[in-house]
Amino acid sequence: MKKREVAAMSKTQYSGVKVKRFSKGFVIAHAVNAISFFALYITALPMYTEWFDWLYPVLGGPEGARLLHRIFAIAFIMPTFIWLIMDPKGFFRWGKELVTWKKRDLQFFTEFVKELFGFKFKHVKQTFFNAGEKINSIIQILTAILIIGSGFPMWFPDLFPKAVVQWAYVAHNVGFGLAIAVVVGHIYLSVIHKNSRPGYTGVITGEVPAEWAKDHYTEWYEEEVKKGNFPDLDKDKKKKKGA
Amino acid sequence: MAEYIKYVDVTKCDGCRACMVACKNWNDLPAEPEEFQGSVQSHAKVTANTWNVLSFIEHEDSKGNLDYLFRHSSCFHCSEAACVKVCPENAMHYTDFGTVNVDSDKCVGCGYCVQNCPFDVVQLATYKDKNGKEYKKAQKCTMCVDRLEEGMQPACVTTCHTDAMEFGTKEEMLKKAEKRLSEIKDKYPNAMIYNPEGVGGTHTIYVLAEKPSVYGLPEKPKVPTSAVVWKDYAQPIGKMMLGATSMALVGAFVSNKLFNKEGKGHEEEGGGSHE
Amino acid sequence: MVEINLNRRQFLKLSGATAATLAIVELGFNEKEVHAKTKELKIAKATVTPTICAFCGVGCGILVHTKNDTVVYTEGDPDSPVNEGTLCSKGTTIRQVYTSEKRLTKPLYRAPGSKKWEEKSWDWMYETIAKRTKETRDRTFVEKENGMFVNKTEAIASLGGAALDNEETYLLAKMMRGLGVVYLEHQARI
Amino acid sequence: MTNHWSDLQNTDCALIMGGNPAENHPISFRWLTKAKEKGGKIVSVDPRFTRTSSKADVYASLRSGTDIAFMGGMINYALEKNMIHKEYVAEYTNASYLVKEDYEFNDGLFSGYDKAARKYDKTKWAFETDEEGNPVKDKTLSHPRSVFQLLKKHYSRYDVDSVIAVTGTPKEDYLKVCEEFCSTGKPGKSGTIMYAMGTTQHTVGTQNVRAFGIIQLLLGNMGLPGGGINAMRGESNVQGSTDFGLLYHLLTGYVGTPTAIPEHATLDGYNKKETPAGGYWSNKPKFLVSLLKAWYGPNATKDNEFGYHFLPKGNKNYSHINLFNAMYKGELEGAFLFGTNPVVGGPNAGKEKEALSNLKWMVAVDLWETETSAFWQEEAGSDPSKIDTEVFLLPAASSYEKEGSVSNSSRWMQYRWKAIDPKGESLADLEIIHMMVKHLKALYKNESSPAAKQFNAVDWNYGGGDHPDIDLVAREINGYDLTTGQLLKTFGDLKDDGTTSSGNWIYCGFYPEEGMNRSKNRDNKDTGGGNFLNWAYAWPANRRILYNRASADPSGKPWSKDKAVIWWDGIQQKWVGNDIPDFKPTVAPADPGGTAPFIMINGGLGGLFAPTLNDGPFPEHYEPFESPVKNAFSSQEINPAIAIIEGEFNLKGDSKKYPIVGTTYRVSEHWQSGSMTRNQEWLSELAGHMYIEMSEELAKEKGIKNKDQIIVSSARGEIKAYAMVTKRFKPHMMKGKMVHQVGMPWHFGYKGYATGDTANRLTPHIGDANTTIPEYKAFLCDIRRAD
Repeated sequence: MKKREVAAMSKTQYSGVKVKRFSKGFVIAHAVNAISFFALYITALPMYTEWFDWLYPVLGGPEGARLLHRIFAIAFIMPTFIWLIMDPKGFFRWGKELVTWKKRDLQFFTEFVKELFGFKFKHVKQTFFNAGEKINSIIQILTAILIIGSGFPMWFPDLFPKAVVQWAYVAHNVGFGLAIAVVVGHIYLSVIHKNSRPGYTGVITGEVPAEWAKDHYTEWYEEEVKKGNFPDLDKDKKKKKGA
Repeated sequence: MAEYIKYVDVTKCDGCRACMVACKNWNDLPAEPEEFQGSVQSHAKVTANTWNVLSFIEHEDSKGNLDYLFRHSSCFHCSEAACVKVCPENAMHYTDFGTVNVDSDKCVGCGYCVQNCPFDVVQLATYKDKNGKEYKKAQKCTMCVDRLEEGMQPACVTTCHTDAMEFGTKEEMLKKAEKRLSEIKDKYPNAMIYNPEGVGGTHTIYVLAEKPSVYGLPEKPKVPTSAVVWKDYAQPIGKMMLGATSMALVGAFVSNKLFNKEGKGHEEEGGGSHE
Repeated sequence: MVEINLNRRQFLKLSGATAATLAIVELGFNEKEVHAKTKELKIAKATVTPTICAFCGVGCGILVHTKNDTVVYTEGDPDSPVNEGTLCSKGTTIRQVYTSEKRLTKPLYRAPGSKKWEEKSWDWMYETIAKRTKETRDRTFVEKENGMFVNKTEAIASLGGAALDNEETYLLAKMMRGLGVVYLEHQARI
Repeated sequence: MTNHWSDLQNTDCALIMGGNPAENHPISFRWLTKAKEKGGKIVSVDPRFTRTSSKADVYASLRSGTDIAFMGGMINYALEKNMIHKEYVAEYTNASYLVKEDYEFNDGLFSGYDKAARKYDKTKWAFETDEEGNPVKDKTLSHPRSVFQLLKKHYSRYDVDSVIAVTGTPKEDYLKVCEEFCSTGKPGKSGTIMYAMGTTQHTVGTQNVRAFGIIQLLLGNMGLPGGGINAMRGESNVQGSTDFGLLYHLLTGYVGTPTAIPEHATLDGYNKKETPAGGYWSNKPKFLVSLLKAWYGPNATKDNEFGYHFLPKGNKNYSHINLFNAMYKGELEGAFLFGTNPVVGGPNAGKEKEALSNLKWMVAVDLWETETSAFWQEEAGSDPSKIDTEVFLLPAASSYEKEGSVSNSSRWMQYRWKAIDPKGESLADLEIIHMMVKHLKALYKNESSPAAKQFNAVDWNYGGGDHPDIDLVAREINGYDLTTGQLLKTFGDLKDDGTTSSGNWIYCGFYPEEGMNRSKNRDNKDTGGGNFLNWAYAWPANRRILYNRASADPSGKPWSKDKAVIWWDGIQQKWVGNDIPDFKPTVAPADPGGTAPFIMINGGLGGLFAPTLNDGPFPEHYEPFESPVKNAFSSQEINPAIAIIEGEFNLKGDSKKYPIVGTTYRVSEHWQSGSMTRNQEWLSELAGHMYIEMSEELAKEKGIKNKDQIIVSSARGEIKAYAMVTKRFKPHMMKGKMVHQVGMPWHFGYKGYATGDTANRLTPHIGDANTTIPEYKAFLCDIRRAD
């Protein structure tokens, strides 16, 4: 690949071979999603709990916080469309994978827990998205629907029946509660957990170390190899068998 | 301290609306003229700058007799107030008198109280600061708490010439209401005391001549279930979940450090050179 | 200035210690107590003057609270046996008779054929009005009719006065009859 | 009011008719609510179900302008069912008087009618008198020419069915009203009648009130606590301004103005003609001379008939309608307007506005720029370039920016202290009047023309400064003993020899000594019966319940303990009780005149038969000037004694073109022409829109929905307003014919915060036969959707 010679970006001893994992559309969408999510989180925090009332002055008072929350709310709705427009293929593959569940997906979880806590684990062959990511996606989709769906009645209460607005508060709260839980995990895995870190870099640059990709998303990697898009790492390391 | 309530006997009210202007006068509230309502009623309902509205109802009873009913409507000051429950800033609070008030310094104008009030009382008022920037605050009847603190009665009660409104201890007022109810039952068989249980009773209670619905009041108002689910379950659980997730991650981080030093415990399969 | 008896004001029957402190603060007229509060009661330190309502003929007593050269509150006079501290909407709002921005604050003159008002001084107004009155009156004055004194002018009318004080109506009637005005009417007729 | 506001709580039944106190005199309901709590009943009679009706125990509807039919029926009911207070009627009213044979009544006309002049010769209604001039009586009340029998005969025509065919009242409701109110005829019960402009603003307005007087005398309700006839006055000092003679036909204290008739050429002539032989009015010369002494001071001497000649003497009816007719015809040059707004409040207001442009100059003293002072503006629909009227608009101080007294409906003279300096450059009217006089005096100082002589004679000494000393004015009103310079203690001390002065005899005694202006009294301890004798001052002589001698039986004992006011104390040999006796306190029941309670009247007996009014001794039903139906009681359609102005100034509509009865009224939040209230934001938001109330039936017929914009038209003009479709108006069925009625508030104009079309553009320029009060309350109109 073109960027084979790129220097290792982390302590991880990869061969330096990078493969394209994320399209530009996805990268942008993900970034917008991430930034707006955190912005929404921060702008809502002082209302969620008084511990963060000190944020009001920072945000320009309740009115400033409210305005920002609304601006980022719009931003928060955008990623789906960004991805869909800039990378429809990737978007639809994502959609397809989310509804495709096989045995390996379930196996993933047992291994994932081990990996998460640093125990011995083995990689279960995964497609472009592993089962964890799929769960993440699904929960995020659901919570986004909850949050965005409830956000409208909260924003424009006069346009909705009162009961809808009242339940919207609950939905927003539940959606947000779930989302933050998932997001915290997601972030942990991507930023803090050592084994996922290449994914974090990848979601910014679009590229990931080939070996890492092969380990984590074997099925996908192999498919891409077949298509001739990715280098066949097994060829380089003939002694070793693919997992 | 004993609980105080405002007792409104609508059967004595003659609709003069002095209570409406006494309120504006005492609280220095601006006028906000509305469109013609099709009756002499001035405002469709209470607003952030019109804390009490006199409603005028033409009602024909089951015998076809015409009645012209009046009701002073203002904040009910619920004992279990939905607005207090949902307020994220503790701006809505109970006073020593048992009434419900907004602490304007704390209010951020989120409007949750507006949406959850079972009586559609609380509203947001828009103000402008020195720089012309607009900001909002929840506003509603304060039961003239500043007067109460000085030992005076609410302005609306003081001005009421038929004594359709009185202010006093809950016990005393409820007794009056019971007595009045027995007096008017003959004339108004549907008469009742309106002091709804669903909100834990109120600090503005009524003797109504007709069913609550005739006055546009909910028959059985209560704190919205959504507010209960939200504030008593969803939010605590959410906070717990956030805590639990955080704890789990901290645990994961720590255990990673403990059990996974120098890449041990990691299968070398798969060609990944994990540390 | 009149002395007002505020003892009849209705106070809450508060129990215990609160009652003791609250009872002292009658209406917020006790300045010391009021100042102890962070937010001053709006009628604290205000001057209170009794008046009678300017609207209908019931004659309700009203207390006018004035402070910093404006009217801060108006309410029923609890001492009045007519209204015992209560008022209707008009009486309650009488504060805005002073505070309304629509109040005339300067003498205004409209010249014949003019489209607008002009501000004039009181002196100019008095002098001009006196001149016009005298001119019309002298020209239309009838001293005698069929041999009897009638001393009248039928070219000047005076209308209104039902909102004036007794002393004012007395002077107005005296002035108009003194000028020989016979078209003398007020709202009792309409 | 014969009684007073807090006395309403003593009533057993309040008949409220031609008034809507819950909306227009709300505080009265404080007392009516108390009466209700004590078991008293409220009866409301009104074309519209008002807020007063909503608080009433009995409500009956009637078509506007049929009050006499309604009350006539009640008089008949009381007589037929024998519910009257027999002893009271026999002893305290003129029921026993015999009327001369000249008196007749035929087909709506009393004897003595001059059709061409539209006037009666009232001498045809005289009482029979003996050689000494005393009326001949038949205490058995059975003589066919006794007042009682004539009354019975007159109202026998007002049987229930005939009445309701005219009023449109449902029979059941009508009977309930009669039964409820007539039950106060029992001794020990008292009933009050409360009315306002709904009663007086008719071509039969005075007779409407007379009908109240007759029923109250029959039921024995006059002079009792919770009784009486109570006119609820619409303005804070319309009582006082009337007391002080701001009407063309009255000087102060109800002394009639001398007119340009030969009998009035001299003071003696006037006194002879206008002073009755008996009753308190026999003192009239004392009142008049004392007034002349107050007005002309040292210039009123015995030699010049105390300045009697200085008093202007007119020769016609100068009342409001005629005043504007004269202005319309260009006969007036200048006008002073003190807080009045006829362009909104006057009848046929469009014409009144037109009339103003005929003035050369106008002085308007007001708190606001009104529709009247701004009549020349484009906003008013005028072309300023074509109007040559000079307008002087002087800013006046409001009621609490100055000090002075006002007299409420109960005749209570209450003081208002000054709370704040007048706003801006505004000034108290007292000062404005004073300064105008001073400037005029300066102009006339060196002249000796007849005009100058008259004005120079006016005694004007109220202190040196620009602002007159109000205390000097107050003292002048009370009056002095001019021989000692002391303030007078009572009008009983007034003299007709020029040794006393009093600006207004009925107020004499309110300032009995130095530093004792009793209008300033603020002792609110109940002195008994809710009369509060030490709160303010009630004219005359601080009496709170007029004719209170009638609360006791002829022997001086109260009719009942509950309703005691004054009684004869045999030991002290005087009348004592809760109130100042409206009677000579030492005249014992057995003394001559000791059982004649109505002391102002010659003979002291209540007038069931009143030969003094212009339109008949008994009230008789006539249809309003504009009516949808024919008069069912006689072939006289309208009051035969009203003066009609023909032509453009007073166009008349007919019932084919304008089939709907229209009426006007007030709302709680606005006051009169609205200039005081529409310029206040809080009141404007409460009642911000002009509307027309109509029944659902009429709305359906006309395809009008609630809140629609509609047009109301009459022969005089048309206005636009919102439709208020309500169950509170119901059409009246009259002999199978459905007659609709609409009603509207008359407060609106184009100035202020709350604006709307002026209802009085629709009302006619026609007045009552006695007072010339315009008939605002019943006229014909039509309505249609505005689009």
